[in-house]
Amino acid sequence: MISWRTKVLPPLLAIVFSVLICSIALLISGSDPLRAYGTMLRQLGQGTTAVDTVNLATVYYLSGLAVAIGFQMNLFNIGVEGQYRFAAVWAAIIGGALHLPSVLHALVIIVVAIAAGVAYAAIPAILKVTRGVSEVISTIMLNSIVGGIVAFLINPDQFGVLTGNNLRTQVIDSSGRIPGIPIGDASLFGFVIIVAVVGGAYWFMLNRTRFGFELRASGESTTAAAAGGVNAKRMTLVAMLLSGGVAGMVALPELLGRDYSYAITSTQGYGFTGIAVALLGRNHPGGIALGALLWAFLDKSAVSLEQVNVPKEIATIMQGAIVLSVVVAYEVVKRADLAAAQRRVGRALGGGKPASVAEGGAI
Amino acid sequence: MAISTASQAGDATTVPTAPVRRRLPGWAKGILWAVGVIAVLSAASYLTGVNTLTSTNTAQTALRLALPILLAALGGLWSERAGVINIGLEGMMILGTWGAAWGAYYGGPWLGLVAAIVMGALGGLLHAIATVTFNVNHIVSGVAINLLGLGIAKYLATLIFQPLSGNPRQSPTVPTFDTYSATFLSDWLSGLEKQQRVGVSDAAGLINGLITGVSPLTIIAIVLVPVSYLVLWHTRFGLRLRSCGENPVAAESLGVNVYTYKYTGVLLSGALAGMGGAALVLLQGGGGYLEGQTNGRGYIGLAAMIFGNWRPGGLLGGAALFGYSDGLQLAGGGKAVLALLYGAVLLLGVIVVVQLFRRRWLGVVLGVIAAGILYWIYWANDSLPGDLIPYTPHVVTLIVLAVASQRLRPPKADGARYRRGEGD
Amino acid sequence: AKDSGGANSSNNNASGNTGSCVTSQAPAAPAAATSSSTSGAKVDASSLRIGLAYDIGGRGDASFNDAAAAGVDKAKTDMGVKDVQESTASPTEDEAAKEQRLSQLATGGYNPVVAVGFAYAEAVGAVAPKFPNTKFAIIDDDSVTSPNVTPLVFAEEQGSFLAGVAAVYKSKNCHIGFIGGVNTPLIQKFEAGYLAGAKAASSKVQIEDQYLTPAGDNTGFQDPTKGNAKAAAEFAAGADVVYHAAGASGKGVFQAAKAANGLAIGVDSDQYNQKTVAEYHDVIMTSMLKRVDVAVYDYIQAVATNNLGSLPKRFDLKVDGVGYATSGGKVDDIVPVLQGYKQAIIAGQITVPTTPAK
Amino acid sequence: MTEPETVVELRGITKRFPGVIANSDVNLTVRAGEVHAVCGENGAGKSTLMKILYGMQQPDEGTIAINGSQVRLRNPQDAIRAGIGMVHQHFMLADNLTVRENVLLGAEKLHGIGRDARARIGELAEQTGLNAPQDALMESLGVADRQRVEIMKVLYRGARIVILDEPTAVLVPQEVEALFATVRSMRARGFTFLFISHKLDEVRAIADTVTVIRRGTTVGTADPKTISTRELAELMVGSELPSPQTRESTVVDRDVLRVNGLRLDAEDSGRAVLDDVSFTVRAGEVLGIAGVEGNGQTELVETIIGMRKASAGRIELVETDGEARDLTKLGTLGRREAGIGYIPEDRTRHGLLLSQPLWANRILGYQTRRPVSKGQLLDISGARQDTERIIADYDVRTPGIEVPAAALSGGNQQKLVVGRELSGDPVLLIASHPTRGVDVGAQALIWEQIRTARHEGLAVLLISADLDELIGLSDTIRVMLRGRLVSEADPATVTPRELGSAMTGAAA
Ligand SMILES: Nc1ncnc2c1ncn2[C@@H]1O[C@H](COP(=O)(O)OP(=O)(O)OP(=O)(O)O)[C@@H](O)[C@H]1O
Ligand SMILES: Nc1ncnc2c1ncn2[C@@H]1O[C@H](COP(=O)(O)OP(=O)(O)OP(=O)(O)O)[C@@H](O)[C@H]1O
Ligand SMILES: [Mg+2]
Ligand SMILES: [Mg+2]
Repeated sequence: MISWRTKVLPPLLAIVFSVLICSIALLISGSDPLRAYGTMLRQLGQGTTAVDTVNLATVYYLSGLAVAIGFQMNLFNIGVEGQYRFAAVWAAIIGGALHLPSVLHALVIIVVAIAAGVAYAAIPAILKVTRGVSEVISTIMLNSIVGGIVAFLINPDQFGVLTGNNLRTQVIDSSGRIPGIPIGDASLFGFVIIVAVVGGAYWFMLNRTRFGFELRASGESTTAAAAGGVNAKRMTLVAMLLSGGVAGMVALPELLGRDYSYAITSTQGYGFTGIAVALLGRNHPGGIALGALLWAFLDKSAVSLEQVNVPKEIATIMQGAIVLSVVVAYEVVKRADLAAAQRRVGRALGGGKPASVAEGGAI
Repeated sequence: MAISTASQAGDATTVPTAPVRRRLPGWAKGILWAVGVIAVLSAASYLTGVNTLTSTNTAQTALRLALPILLAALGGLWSERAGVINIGLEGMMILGTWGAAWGAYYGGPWLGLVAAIVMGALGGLLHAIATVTFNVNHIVSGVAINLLGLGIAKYLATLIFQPLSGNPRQSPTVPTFDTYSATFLSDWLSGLEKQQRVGVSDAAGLINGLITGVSPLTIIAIVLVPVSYLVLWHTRFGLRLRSCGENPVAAESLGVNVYTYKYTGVLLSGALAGMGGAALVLLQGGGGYLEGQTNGRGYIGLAAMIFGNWRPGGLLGGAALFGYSDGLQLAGGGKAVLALLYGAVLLLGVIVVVQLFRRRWLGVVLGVIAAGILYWIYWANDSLPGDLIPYTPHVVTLIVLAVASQRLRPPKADGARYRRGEGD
Repeated sequence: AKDSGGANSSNNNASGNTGSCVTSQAPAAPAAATSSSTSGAKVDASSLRIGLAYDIGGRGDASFNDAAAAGVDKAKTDMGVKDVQESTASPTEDEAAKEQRLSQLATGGYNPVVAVGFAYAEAVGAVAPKFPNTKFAIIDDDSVTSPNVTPLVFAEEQGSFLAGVAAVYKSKNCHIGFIGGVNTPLIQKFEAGYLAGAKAASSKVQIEDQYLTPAGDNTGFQDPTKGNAKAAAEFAAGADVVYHAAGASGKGVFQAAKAANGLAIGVDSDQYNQKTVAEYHDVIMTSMLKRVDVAVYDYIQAVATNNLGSLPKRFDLKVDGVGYATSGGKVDDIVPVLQGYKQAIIAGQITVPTTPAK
Repeated sequence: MTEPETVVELRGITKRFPGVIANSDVNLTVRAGEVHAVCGENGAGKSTLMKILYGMQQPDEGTIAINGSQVRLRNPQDAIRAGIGMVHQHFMLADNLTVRENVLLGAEKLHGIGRDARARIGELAEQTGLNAPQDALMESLGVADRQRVEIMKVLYRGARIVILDEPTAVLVPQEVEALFATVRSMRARGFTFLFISHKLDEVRAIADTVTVIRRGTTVGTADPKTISTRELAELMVGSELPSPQTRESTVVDRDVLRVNGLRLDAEDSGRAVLDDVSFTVRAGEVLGIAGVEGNGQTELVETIIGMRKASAGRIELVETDGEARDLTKLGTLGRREAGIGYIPEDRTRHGLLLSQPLWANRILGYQTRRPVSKGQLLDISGARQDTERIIADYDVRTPGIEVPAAALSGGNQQKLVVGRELSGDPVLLIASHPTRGVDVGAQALIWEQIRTARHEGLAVLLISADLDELIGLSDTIRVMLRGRLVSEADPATVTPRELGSAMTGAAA
């Protein structure tokens, strides 16, 4: 029933609004907004930026999906950050230590990553279902603790290797890598294909399977789901573990497609980005993809903004403004939509008998 | 007659009432807890010979580290009691650090404090507009505010601090609050502490830490705990605010302007988070704005508040627990953390005895197993892996939450949407 | 009562007759040998367009990024360099962003391109082969092997050795401390040198030795509150001179020194003269200098004169790539001692370890 | 005799909601010192009108005059100031606040929040017969006490005009009597009441005047002393009220559900919410459970369906071949699959996914079964077809199966739920307040559907607060008091009054 217009209009409005806000900020700091936006757009055509943006979006997409699985049932998995780093370091260690035939090697690494992600997500999941510990607190704590675990594992006394001044895990053999797809000068992560499959699977799971239905039902109303035979604890556990499994893959596009080892300088924060991306995409596989691309684009443009002496914090402000205005816009549109639906029902019933909407808890 | 009595229902003449158990008042429980904790710590300190556990320095550090968390947690309390989940505390805190540095640079620490409060409150205002006026999901808005707070503070720092300090990520050094000590008392307490008498010296050490090098902001923050309690639970304003977090429609039906109270709660929340930011800038160890300085303390504050069951006393406990274990690991390193482990074994021992009396066999078994494992770790190691030590407070928080099977009770309408005239 | 904060009370430690801590005789200081690399005729580098890719922190971080900037600034005034493009890494960016930054600089015709920080190692390794005609330099890393890449690395341990010696000489309690920001191999070099220096000067010195966060958790470089807490603990444990290699967290260390009436040793640049910590300069006894500015300056000069071979393999004490600061005059009395050790290291009589003896 | 002055005068009130005209040109005149009843079927617009009078809703058109002078009531404060108080249809209480705080809230200026307030609340508690301590948390109070607190709230504010919106819906006859006694004594002291109820005999018992609202507009005012219940009902719906009459008994001597020694302990204390509950439901039988709300009926139902875990006892479902199956080990889904249908008491909380389309709601509870799923996959076209069928069979008024459930009226939502629960070929139907908040038309349809299914051998466990419904539909009635089944009644002979006595324990 939701028209195409109401799906697409809010994000567009939000982007326009954010651009306006940032223009003001840019003018205050004495920069030319038009030039700044021009640079942001132009950079896409320069060198490998366009492909790099897609590569980065791939990572954000996975992270966004991981968060979205939790969101579907109102589980706030802030812990994607910790889960992906935990998974990445184990995948890199084991991948670096093993010497296996080509496809198998990569497969083993992926499985290890997923398993590690699941394992790290199991802690908050179990604490939640057995002890009722809020996943918000436990994952906040676990996100910090993972720093210590990574440092411990990557220590030369354990599994680390010192290269220059950097500490990293052993480099993964070429048999464990996933070859890139060359596009001009640049190379698109081969993992993109796997990510697309994961996205498709997520959509299918959500819309076509019993589990997906139960997940969404729990998210919409725990009580109704319980009465409908959905076991809330089991759903919480499974959703959290599934979320952890997807989170486990977040670092893989880079690990298997570009870096081949995990270092103390490897990027952090993808998990937090995932939250924003999932919110932007409204937990919808397509929406998350767009959100991830937009986010990656803004991140990339920060680099080029500096080249023209524009404060690159503008990109962060724009990201925050977009998230906030997107949700406000969706909220406004949603309200109008529901009113329209009620009017339709009212009309269809011929205006005589008033539809008792209050009973259904007008939203 | 058509009714036949099938079975006699107990005592039919009395009205069923929930059994009212006499409960200790909150403050008494707090004191009992404090005494218990000091007892366990001093026992551990005595038995392991690690006196950092109860040293003046540890207490002082703990207090300082707990302050920003405490203020953020209080911020969370005010907002969530009014029914608005505030995960944007971190962003408001960041705005606070910027404000504190800016104000203090131009007008000294007090102006800094005011500016931090104003900046934090602005963040709160944004959150209120989004969640109260536009009914946006509270978590979504909070996440966005964390992003915006970071972006805006960075932007403002580039704009304003860079010309002063030559560094877009840092302000110039700004004046901090003077500190004061109760010299007379602290001399006496130091004396006691040095005597190394079990219990007495430990308590003296801890108390001494709490009364030396105290700044006005410290006192304000601590006083805000009972003040929050009194205002929220013993004034008309507090009653109305809490009613908005419990059942806004009922409040509306009694003529309470729910929007006003929600806005007030969230604004105060932002202001307190901003103060939390100020505590990072205007106390010893601060002395200026620095990008990334809050380092997730807003989230920890939120955790402390949930830990404290949405109550001022409880969140004080949460912040103190976090501050203490952080202070301990900073001050004493791996050895002290091991000694803390030993303390945990002792505490588990006490719990096991209590469970024995209550005949909760599962609790006893689990307690014994946990104590055994911890003791084994203590016994088998001289020191813990250094990489993990800095995360002691996080682990402690997690374990305490898992062990203490507390029944958390958030305000009933916390996070719920509310629109005037839509309830029934 | 209001705490005095130790500001006005004359720094008891500072007034310095040699502490009773010292147990070994300092090597004799030979006649000051000069070792400047910036000698000879004025070089004109005005045709060079320099690209500068900073690590997190960027220009103005009062640390190695800033030092690199200072080197370029000096090149502007001395060698007439006009066109400099700078770009800074953000804390959460990915590897590709670093490559993008370098590529954009190289594509923009900037040559040489200086990458500041070992975090750029991968990126330089990936980008340099694509631009064979562009010269790259990377600071703090010598693992990249492309022919057009010049590593600019330092002997931090040697400078830190002298800091350790100075600390022993100035300690009254014969008890000193070290605070590292993040426990990485690079910072361990500082630690190793400091420990070695202290032990060389005294066999009975007690050393507090702590890090704020483990490798990978970079918050240790930007949490003055924790730096302060850690330093306060070290002072409380009896240390009276503390050396920090903790970036912006160092501010908290200086504060703790001031509050405890102790002394602190700064790092990287001459922190006595740094604006962001100006308030505490009276406790900054000396600073271990890591002359990134000199290295960058020398590199630019070498590119301009097309004589990259003249650059030292490592910027060490010998080429004044590392050293110590004397601003504030607190170590004036022990300069001969320090010079003695310095010469001994240069001469190879003392070899300073790069990893801490555990 | 002089005509008493007019205290409330509503003229031409119109209120539109999106898609609904709740009130259109309503006129109402209330005189001082009377009990003025307002009647009308579900959704007629009674509550909306009262909320307008109480300032919670703004009329789109029309005027309000209080004590002869025209006023604008922008919010409840204005109304309170004008001397109006309202007891809402749904309790407006905050569970986590104390009784005193609930009463004080919003009226702190009157007596402060200290000792004076405490004293005044003490007086009111005595007046209304509230026994609970002032510092007790609201959640620990039963329904009747909650109702008392609601009335105390109104009195505390010194209201002279009191709106009671369906105050009796959750009360048993004895409690209704107590309430009416209070109302009468207050009327004698000069209070004016606006009283809303669906129960016409109550209206006739207490009201001095009655105004009937149909489809949002006033259709007339009458004197309840002279008008008959039948006439009143016809005014309301334009036709005769249907009543639930069980015709011949269809009970087959084959057990379907056996409950034995069921016990449920409260979560926080060891107190038993259900204690030694045993009963049997046979094929073709409707077993009605009567009880004052809060005596364990909700818990009983939720324990049988598996939403709560029994502390002790056995629940068995007997299959056609006589083999008994223990349900206690099964989860809710397992029990549903074993053949239990469940009409929850609160459809919006337990029955529907409000923002999902109707066909998705058809899947809820049946996600493992045909025609809506195949193995682990959903059969969406199957679900759509079956939803179309339900809409046709059960007369669900909706423009289509794609509208979100929230857009349907309450009665239509309930019909959808009933249709769904009877579609899974249940052997046992648990019907909890199946017609609560449903208008008469829908009510009749739902009763008819339950009767038809019973005729085909369905066993029904019926919980209802509507004693007429309970007596009319049940083959057997058991009374529940404080978590126990205390007595049994024969629906053929029992009167609502007698049942009410048993429910309050007065008969025991
Ligand atoms: N491209 C998009 N960007 C943002 N939000 C989207 C997008 N597509 C869908 N949504 C939102 O995601 C939510 C879920 O969509 P919904 O489940 O109705 O779609 P679907 O039927 O599962 O998927 P599809 O129509 O793509 O097959 C809806 O609220 C919708 O508005
Ligand atoms: N806030 C609202 N938004 C939309 N529609 C509403 C709202 N409140 C009430 N309605 C609709 O207005 C009509 C009248 O509702 P109202 O609650 O006044 O009925 P009522 O006569 O009190 O019914 P009942 O006997 O069920 O209490 C109903 O159709 C209802 O769905
Ligand atoms: Mg209604
Ligand atoms: Mg009503």
